[in-house]
Amino acid sequence: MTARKESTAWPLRSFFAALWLATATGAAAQTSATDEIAKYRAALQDGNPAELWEARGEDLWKQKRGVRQASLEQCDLGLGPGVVKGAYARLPAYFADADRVMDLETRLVWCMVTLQGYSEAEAKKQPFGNGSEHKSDIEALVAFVTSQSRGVAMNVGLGHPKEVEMYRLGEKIFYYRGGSHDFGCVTCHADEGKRIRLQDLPKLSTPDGAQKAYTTWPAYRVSQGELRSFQWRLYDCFRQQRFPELVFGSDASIALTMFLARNANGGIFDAPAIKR
Amino acid sequence: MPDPMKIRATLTGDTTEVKVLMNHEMETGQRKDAQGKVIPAWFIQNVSVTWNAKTVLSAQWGTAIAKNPFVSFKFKGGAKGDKITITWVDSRAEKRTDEATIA
Amino acid sequence: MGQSIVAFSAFVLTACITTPTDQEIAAKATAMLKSSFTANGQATLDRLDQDETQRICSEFAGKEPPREVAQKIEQINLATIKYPGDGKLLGDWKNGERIAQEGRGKQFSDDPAGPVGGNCYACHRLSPQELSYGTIGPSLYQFGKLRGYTAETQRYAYGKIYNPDAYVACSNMPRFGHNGILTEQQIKDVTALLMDPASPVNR
Amino acid sequence: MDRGRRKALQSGSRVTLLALLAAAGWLPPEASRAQSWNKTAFDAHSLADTMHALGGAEPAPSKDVTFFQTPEIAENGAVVPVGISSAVPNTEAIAILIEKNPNMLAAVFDIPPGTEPTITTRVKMAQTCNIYALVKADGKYYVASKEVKVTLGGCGG
Repeated sequence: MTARKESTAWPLRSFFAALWLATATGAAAQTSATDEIAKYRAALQDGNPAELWEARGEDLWKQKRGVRQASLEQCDLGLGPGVVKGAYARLPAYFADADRVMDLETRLVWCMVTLQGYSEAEAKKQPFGNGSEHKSDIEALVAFVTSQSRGVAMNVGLGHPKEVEMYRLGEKIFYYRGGSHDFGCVTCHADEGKRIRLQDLPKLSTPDGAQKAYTTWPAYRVSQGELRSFQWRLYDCFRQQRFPELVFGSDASIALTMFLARNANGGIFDAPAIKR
Repeated sequence: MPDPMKIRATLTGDTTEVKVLMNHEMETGQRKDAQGKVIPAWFIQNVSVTWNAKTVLSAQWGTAIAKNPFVSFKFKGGAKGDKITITWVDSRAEKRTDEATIA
Repeated sequence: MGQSIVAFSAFVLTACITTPTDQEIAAKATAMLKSSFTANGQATLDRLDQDETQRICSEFAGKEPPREVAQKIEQINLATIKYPGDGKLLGDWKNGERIAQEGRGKQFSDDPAGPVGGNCYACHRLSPQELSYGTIGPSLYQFGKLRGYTAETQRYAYGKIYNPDAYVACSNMPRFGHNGILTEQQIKDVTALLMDPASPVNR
Repeated sequence: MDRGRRKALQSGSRVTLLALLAAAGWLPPEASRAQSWNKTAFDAHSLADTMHALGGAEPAPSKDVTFFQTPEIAENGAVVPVGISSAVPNTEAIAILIEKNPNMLAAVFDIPPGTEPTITTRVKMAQTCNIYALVKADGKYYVASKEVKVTLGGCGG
């Protein structure tokens, strides 16, 4: 479109005034707000920027990095060294080498330390990304690994006593109310069919609600322009609960993840997703 | 160097559909940082898509295109195996070119 | 014979139960929480310390507590409500609307000197103009109009915002006055949003 | 990026810049001819000024310009899907304007012959307002509008 010199100020103004009126009458046939939000979400599915993180994560997984110049291709995510396909659907899980129940993020840190020679502090220094200047390797790796469980049924085991204990601790933490607002996970996630503003709130203590929620994380959050891991999901829930800051990879974060992931068993994993 | 784009080009009948995701902040110049300083605008200004050295789409963008931009469109022509080349140039004169094969 | 079987089963039970009891898990969870958070800005670690209401409500794991427990919680909380010294319960509904929309306040990411809101729309429908409202709490549209613009209803609305656990034990709603989230003036303004006949809530 | 290029950008001379880019060999010659960035149009604050800069005088409201995949309510203004399709013969360009953004013009897509006059992208909206789809065909201008409500979401803060 090239510039043309024509004086159009008045005709334009009256034209757009007319357009306004037309819009106002057309609005009568408006469907309900929730239906429209559903259309908004459907329209976003077509191109999910999470793919950009998946691609970077796959690259990071295969790159030789760290003082040992090793890739993560020998990292054991629970199904044996290097097996990525379906691994996320079985996490968190007890790992004998670490003698600890681990979620994906803590396991990735473990592999970066043991295989690549990073210090734990280095591996954890950017757990969540913040724009192109502060990208998170962990979130990119999470995007890649989780994408390899798409279509796989959640199958988190409670075979080890430490897994059982983590599940029970996670359940207690789920119901723990505190802080300036008396909030706990339970405040928003213990009932069916509720929403906060226009966002539906899943009942996370039941299989149906837990499946819906857990199988759609990680997700590209359009409000932040970032791919967000499940560790971030919990971190930000606690922020909004008015709790202090959740430590990345802390036991409480793994316990809650265990509770939710196990409750989601049987659900078909479908992430990285795209959300508000 | 900016991160690569993710390009999908699919042939259906005689029409090629192109979908592209780009890595870019698309900073509006309206936001402030934690210290209250305005974060300067930084955004993709020009995009061009070529197939067999023919431009099939070119665009000028302002700051209102969403972060990590997405575009999809269709053109007549294309054959499986043909190359689609996409280039963007941003307001810092940084650029990125990526290729994809029509599937 | 019968008795010895009972005794034997009891023995087996005690011998094999190595799994922690519910109380042990609860104590461990509390300790785990304390080691899993760091203080950040205004969100200090004492936010994890529960008062009696929080502790009892957590124990019932999202279920309604028995009537006598509920009554005790309601009594404790009713005693905390401080009504304004000047006896006026209604402020400015326009400010009330702003407070109802404002979601910030008390988070570690919030400026302690910045705005603190009630975020009422997160859970309630109020003014019909706002389409983006939540349903965790009941609709408050036409609150005053439906209940009547009486002094008792004003007093109830003010008290409910100040400390909802005084009326319903273990309410999901924050104790805005008791926990020092909103000021007296802010509670008056939100009360006006609910009770002023000119408020969009009642029109 | 070397100093010469930066200087060219700061001076605001897109012609110089594009010539440089072409000389540097990283823009195909055709692209350097086709590409330019209409600063006046993107800097404009009012609809009339934007239209002037684009040369789009008195566009005719048209039922042949339609929106698709564009919601009536956006859950977040940072990403609003917009699809625009033109059934006007010989559509040469499609532009997206957002009424209440600080700068109204969001994008101009040039549609060469052979490319369908249908574009899907995502825009940012500062607040509830109209999106205008402007189409240039055979040198004439056509327009359609759609109101998109931008909502507040989540826990706030």
